[in-house]
Amino acid sequence: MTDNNNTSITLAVREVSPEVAVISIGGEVDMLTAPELREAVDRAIDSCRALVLDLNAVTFLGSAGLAVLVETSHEANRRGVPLRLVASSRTVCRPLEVTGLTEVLSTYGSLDEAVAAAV
Amino acid sequence: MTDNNNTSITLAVREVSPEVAVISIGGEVDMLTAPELREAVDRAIDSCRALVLDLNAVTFLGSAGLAVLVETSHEANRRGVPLRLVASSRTVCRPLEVTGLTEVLSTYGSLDEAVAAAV
Amino acid sequence: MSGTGPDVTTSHPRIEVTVSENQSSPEIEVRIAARPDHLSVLRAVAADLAMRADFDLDAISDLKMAVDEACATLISRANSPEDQLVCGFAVEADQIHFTAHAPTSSPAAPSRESFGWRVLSSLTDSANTWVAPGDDGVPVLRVDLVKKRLGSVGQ
Amino acid sequence: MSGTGPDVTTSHPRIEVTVSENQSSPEIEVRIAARPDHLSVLRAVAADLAMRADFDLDAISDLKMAVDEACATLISRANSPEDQLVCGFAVEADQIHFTAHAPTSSPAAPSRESFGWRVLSSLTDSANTWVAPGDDGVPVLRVDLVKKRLGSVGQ
Ligand SMILES: Nc1ncnc2c1ncn2[C@@H]1O[C@H](COP(=O)(O)OP(=O)(O)O)[C@@H](O)[C@H]1O
Ligand SMILES: Nc1ncnc2c1ncn2[C@@H]1O[C@H](COP(=O)(O)OP(=O)(O)O)[C@@H](O)[C@H]1O
Repeated sequence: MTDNNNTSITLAVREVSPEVAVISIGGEVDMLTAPELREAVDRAIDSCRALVLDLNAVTFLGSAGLAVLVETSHEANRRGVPLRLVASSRTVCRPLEVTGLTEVLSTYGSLDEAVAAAV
Repeated sequence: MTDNNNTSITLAVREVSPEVAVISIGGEVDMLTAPELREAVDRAIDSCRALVLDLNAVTFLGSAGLAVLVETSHEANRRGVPLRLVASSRTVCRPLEVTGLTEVLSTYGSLDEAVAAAV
Repeated sequence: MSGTGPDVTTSHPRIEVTVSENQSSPEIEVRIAARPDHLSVLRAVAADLAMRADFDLDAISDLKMAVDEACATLISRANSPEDQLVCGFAVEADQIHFTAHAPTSSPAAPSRESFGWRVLSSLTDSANTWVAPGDDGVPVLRVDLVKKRLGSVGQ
Repeated sequence: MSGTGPDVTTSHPRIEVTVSENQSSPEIEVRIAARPDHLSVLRAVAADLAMRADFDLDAISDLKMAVDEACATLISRANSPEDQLVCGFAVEADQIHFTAHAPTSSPAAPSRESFGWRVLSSLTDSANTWVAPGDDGVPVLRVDLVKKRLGSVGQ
């Protein structure tokens, strides 16, 4: 995580149980910051058995961010790594619903539920 | 209070004990909305023994709003009506401090304290 | 839908759009260098206007997303980050009308089949984009969006 | 204070200010009709920029208030609500530089002794205002503010 949390997104990566990685994402995920998210996710997916993306502190989710989620989902499928999203705020749920992605991605209301499902 | 609370401020006037009026103010108090506040305050001060202005839901306080507070304070002094402000958010305290008005106006951290002091 | 504003749901620009572009400047015009780090200020403007126009939270979110998407497209197709992106916001009776343009390096408008454009269309009540030569003959990409306060989108 | 930006603490405009006004447009320019209902959008822009430039919460609040005060003055001294108020925001190394101008009905600049101007000066690291004839000879009121990320204000 960086001090500079206004000019970019914040990314906190941790392992909640063996090989279950949780990335907590904060801030605005747009054209500017999506590559940073992409990189963190690509790194995590290389070394975990299950991946949880906690989107609850995301304050904007644009199509560049949605594309990262879709591509991560494809990559996770290829590798057989379960991918779970934590999404409960309107800010995050609205873009997922409008684009029909709630049908495709596994979303949970809380981190606990997502982690339980991922294990 | 009005439905239209985005294009203007919200003003809720009530009597918490006999002749102690509380005006709870919400939204942005600027050049556009200060006259509305002024009017509500003038009306209340005509028929109360003590006046509390709860500023905690104010999201912007510009100099037009500060001027209303200063003029209300003068008017309240003239009439011998105690005036108490509820101000605890940074959004409200910062402008009061920067302009030195915390020295002149009686501010309280909570509505309960302000009402207790006003009675 | 009362529809007092321009209706630009067709895929080719109609007279109303051109008129609206050329008439006395929109109420609010924002000019920025065509750089991704300025997107957030455009979202902030869109959100503030929609909030004050009494849009509900979903409609505010939709407009922010649509403006972001439109401007991200304009920025990614500009010639250089020094190009100027010009955005106009007009708050009309029952809708917000957003227009934007920037010089472009591609003579063709963005595909309407792309993910980004499909999202943008689904978020607004009307969306249009086209390329036209600018004053100096350089191609200019334009986007025109209408978001109604009580639209048919996602209801 | 390192002070790489223009220093306009004197009460008369200095060369730097004029240069900065005339040089290639500021990064972000916002043009609105000179009406009080547009003040909130300017505050939203100021807040977004200051936040992204890592200003602390007090400094963000100060900049919002200073921009609001400057523009309220320009609006109240404009000839009509149809006049255009033009605001420029430049995010520089350690400060935000704000400029604004609008046609004015009063040939004299606002008094520096007024409550509004005293507040504005106390909120910024540098504040200046003056009237100069515009392109068409009509008097134009200008305001120029500098707010440093780590200023001496209210610390
Ligand atoms: N239904 C969808 N939901 C979310 N993202 C999608 C969807 N379809 C495509 N994408 C993502 O959007 C990106 C662009 O898709 P595409 O349809 O080729 O449009 P474009 O022309 O904008 O690139 C791709 O990286 C893809 O992962
Ligand atoms: N120290 C102060 N704090 C808050 N408001 C003040 C203060 N001094 C003056 N005002 C208010 O600001 C308004 C304008 O004051 P003034 O100094 O005459 O400036 P202006 O020339 O802007 O009218 C007055 O209505 C007054 O109530």
